[in-house]
Amino acid sequence: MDENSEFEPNIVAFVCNWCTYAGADLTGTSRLKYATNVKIVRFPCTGRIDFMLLLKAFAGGADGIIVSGCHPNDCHYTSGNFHARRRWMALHNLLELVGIDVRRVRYSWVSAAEGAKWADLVNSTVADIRRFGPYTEYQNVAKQLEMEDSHE
Amino acid sequence: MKNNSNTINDLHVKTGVDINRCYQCGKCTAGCVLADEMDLSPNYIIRLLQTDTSDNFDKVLRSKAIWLCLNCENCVGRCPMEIDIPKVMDYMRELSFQQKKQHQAAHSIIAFHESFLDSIKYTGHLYELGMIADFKSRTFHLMQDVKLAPKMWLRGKLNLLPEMVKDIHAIKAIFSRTQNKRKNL
Amino acid sequence: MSKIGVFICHCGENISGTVDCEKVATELSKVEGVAYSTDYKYMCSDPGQTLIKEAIKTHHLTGVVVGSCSPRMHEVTFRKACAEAGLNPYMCEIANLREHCSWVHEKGEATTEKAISLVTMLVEKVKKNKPLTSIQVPITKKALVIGGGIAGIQASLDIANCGHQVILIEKDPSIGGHMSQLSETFPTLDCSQCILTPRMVEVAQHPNITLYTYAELEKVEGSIGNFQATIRLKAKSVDPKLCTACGLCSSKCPQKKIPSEFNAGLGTRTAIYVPFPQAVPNKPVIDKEHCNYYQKGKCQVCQKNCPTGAIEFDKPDELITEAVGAIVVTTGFNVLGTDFFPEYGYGKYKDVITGLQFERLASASGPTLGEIRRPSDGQIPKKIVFIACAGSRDPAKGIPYCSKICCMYTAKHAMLYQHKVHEGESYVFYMDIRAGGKNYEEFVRRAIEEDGVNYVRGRVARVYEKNGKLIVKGVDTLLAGAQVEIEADMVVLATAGVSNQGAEQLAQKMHISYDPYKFFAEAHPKLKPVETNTAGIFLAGACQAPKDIPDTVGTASGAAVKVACLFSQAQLIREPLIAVVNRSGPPSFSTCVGCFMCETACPYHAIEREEIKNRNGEVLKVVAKVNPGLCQGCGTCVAFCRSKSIDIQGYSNEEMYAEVMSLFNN
Amino acid sequence: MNIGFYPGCSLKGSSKEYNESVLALGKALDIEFEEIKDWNCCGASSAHALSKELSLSLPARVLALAEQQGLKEIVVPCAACYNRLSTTQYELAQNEELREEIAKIIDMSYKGGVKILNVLQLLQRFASDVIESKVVKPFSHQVACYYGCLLVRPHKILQFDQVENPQIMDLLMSKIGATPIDWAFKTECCGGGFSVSRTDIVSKLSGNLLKDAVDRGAKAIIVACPMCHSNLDMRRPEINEYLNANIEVPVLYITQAIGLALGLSPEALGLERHFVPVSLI
Repeated sequence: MDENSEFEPNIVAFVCNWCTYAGADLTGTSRLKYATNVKIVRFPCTGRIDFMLLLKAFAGGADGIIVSGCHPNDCHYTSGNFHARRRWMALHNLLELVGIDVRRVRYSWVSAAEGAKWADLVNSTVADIRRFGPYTEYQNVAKQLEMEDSHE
Repeated sequence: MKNNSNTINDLHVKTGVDINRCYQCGKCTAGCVLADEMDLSPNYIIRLLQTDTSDNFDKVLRSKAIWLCLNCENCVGRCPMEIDIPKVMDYMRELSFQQKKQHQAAHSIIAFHESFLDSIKYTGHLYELGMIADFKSRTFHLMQDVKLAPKMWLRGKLNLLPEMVKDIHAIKAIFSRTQNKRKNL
Repeated sequence: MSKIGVFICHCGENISGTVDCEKVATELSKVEGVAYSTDYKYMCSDPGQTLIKEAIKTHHLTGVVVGSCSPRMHEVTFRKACAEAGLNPYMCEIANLREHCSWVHEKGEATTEKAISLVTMLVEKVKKNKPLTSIQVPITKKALVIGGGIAGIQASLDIANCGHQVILIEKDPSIGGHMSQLSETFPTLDCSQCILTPRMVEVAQHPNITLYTYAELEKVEGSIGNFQATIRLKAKSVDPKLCTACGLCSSKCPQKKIPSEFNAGLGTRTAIYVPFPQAVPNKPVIDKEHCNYYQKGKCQVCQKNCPTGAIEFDKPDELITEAVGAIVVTTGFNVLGTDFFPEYGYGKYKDVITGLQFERLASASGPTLGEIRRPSDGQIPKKIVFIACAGSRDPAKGIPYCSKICCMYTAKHAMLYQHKVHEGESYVFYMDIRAGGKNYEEFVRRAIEEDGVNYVRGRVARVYEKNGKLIVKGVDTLLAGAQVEIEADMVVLATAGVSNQGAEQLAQKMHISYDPYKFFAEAHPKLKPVETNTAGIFLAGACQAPKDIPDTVGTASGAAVKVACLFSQAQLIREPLIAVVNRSGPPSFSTCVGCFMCETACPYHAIEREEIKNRNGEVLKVVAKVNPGLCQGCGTCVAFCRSKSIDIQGYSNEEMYAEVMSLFNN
Repeated sequence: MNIGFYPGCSLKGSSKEYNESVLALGKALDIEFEEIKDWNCCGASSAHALSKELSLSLPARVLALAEQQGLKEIVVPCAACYNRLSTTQYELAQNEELREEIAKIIDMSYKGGVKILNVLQLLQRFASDVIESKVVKPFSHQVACYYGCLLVRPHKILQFDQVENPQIMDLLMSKIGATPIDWAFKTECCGGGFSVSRTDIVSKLSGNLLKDAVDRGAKAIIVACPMCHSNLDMRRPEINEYLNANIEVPVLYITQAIGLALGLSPEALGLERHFVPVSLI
């Protein structure tokens, strides 16, 4: 649709400090260009990421989310990324169950050496989310939930 | 003619044996009681199959070695990677037979198997006298074991008439169903 | 009320080339709580830093956000500047306007908008930030080294030579480990004992080293800088102060047929024994399992004969506790039991032996004084077969990994055999020759080319005895699988290296991780090769994986340096970015419900259980508590906590929420 | 107690003496056998050389018949049958799809719970405790216990004894006064099913192992497999020709050796059916 091609999605990226944040730094030092829609939030480890924060971001108005950390076995903290992945698998099913569009969460591994991969990840995510359009469904659901909560 | 049975993928699917695990230590051949009679040694057969080319697959199908394997299981018992070579041999024999690629030296071995299976097909049991007679007519080894049979007879080891399975139709049905299976391959 | 200062750096033209820095500063000044906002050409320069410091003082700033290059570049610089101006350094955050914005986008409205968002996110975070102080941990400058093989010896000497106290414990009666059993060492063929025994003596005489042999670790408490190690000193039954090592006791002991561990079962020893002549300490112990007195209640021949009255029966084990700041684990490896291979006849045929047994045969201190002789009849074998990978690379019966050292020691064995038995014939059955190492490949080539060792590429199926010969049925796969049959006089199995007995229990005592083969796991396979996941505990040698002597000594010195680095500090200073469990007054004390999900999540065993008691000492509640010495700040526990009771300083739930949600508030 | 019995073709034909001695020994030890009704051939090595489905279907019918008959366990004296039946049971237990396919081919229900015993397991269970007290004529000879391939391999499926150095037969033999020797070919192949088609190979393989046993002082070879027996006994002229020797050592089924020790008559044990005379008695 025409309106979607002009739609600029709001995407937030939750990344770990040791691999993906450094990888995104390398994208910069390599002067590789990518879309401006993604804002990076730095965490010590993907294992730190509380997935409730993802829901809050969607509720607040995020159209898409990237979660990216170290490759398996490369975690700075040994196993944080495994915990994150396991939690993501569980959450993935849960989200699908409650009708959330899981395609809007992109889970990836980008190492400190993969500057180009980061640029590709951002660009392909932006293109995908642009195709899906603004994620107003969940914001509406979230507002209802909030209202129900306040009634309790 | 393209025959996609002749690939290690198909071998893997049908037998469950993953020959890519083989790292060619040769322990199978080292302990094989028949390796010195074989034209291709067991580890060499596995290597030929690993290449997954139709030429090498064919080489194995046409080999004498696959018919010499006695399935004594020494190789798999000692294989560090637990590769079931006897199962591979069974598979290759079956394919070789279907595709009519069996080695000429295998003639008498196959003839024996066929005589043996015919005996089961018609009586449900191994009818040794009939089987040997049938084998001789297939191989023209007419003089083989002429001295053995009378001795066996004298010792009461040969039954003149076959003992029949009562429900012989059940046996014949098994044969015809597995026969169809073989043609469908 | 927050008073945040915002400082936008142009980075020359690196940022301002695509981002309108002035506009960013202007827009940020409109954000609630921002008390001061400006831009400058080079914020990291001296004048730039001064600008920040002045603003902090003038505007009484409670927080600072610098929009500049990556925090990985200058976070330390700016935080230091803030601290110098009296602001808590953890109240300063960096927005990455260069690597994550100006360098990756074209000049334009959108790029400037993104820059504004990035700075705003951190302004919102800083508003929630709390001042933090770095953690200071005192250090006990004494190290515990567990295991007295070459790794433990090297690590102890290195640490001791740095001027620190070392306690070295060894479970056997003497230090020296496997290296003391070896004949010559590859690739130089220098005598193992000749290079090792001086080091053993040095350990015994070093003023900074306390040596406890016949001692084992009982338990460890505490954390980096402050461990309490309880050590069991097994009763030796001989008072070392009175004993003069005259040897009369051993010569009189009636139990003479005990297989000698040092000679890998090829020789015998007595129940009261010194394991080998060069042992350190060179004082006997009584092996209670074989001693007539301990087993049957009578004998005491040694006691009757001891001229100094040093024998002390029935003395119990002693437990001592030592405070140490660091631990180095050097417990070494073991060789695989050969009952895995009935087809090779080990245990059934006396002349089928292991590589370690061959070392003893070839060693001048061994049962044959260095002559290669058959255990069965003492004859010199004329034909000898070496079987490589006996257990290694064998997922079916042995272990799947490569034991790394066997290719080299087998080449050495064959070479030593050829040197000692000139007319002899030697065969090596191998699959691959793995000779990666300095002068290693050359060594193997020498065995083949100069000493005439026959290398046959293939494995052996079985070995059986016939007419006093060992029939070896092998294969030469390079001849398309031709069978090879050798009538050998002796067969040597290059048995796999495996983890040591009790490795698992030891790891559990110390809370360090281990792999499926029970080798201890390093913190990072490449970049932290001697560290463990437990801060303050280090690894060296073959307890990590089979290693040759150079690698073992290398890691031992590496671990020693890590200990010395730790001890070089007056105090352990660590960033306060660690997890904490909230606490409050009675009656709840904490929102923690004691589910201990955090405990299962933590890779560092940093979660402890704290009992909250009333005045009568009754336990009211058990809550989680973070050991700040162990926590590395990954935050996995935070994501696991259902009651939101554990949080990570510097990346707290509140801070991260504020940062993320700032994106959507407008 | 009642135990199922599957004789197989060899025991009804060329290896009648094995059948006779198993039944005679059973009687002496109060074991009652219940033969599987209307059983068929297991297919031996021929079926699996030419067709996987056939090689599973023939044994599957036998096992299905045993189930129909309500048998919980069956004893299978022939090592080849024991091996084929066990392999079939294992393969069908591993693969549900295959089990359904084979059940369709044999047109019978097949569950797969029947316990399959070889003759050594049978003797271990019913004889090893009582045997010593029942010996009237100790079998005091040096013997080579020959297990062959089919009793011990593949170990993953059969889970019987130690695969490289089995001991159960040796143990049973020593209980009746025999001295089992240590020799090199305990579990090597005799040439199995090549008896008719490649007699030359059988002569060589059987000859080599027979020679080793005799060289090490064996006065009798003890077997538990009809194929091993017929190759070592009936093919003795060809073996001696291959070895250029005149080896006269007799080959006995373990049931015959134990039977003799328990005082059963040579006739009851079918000893007169051997080609190589059993001169020990």
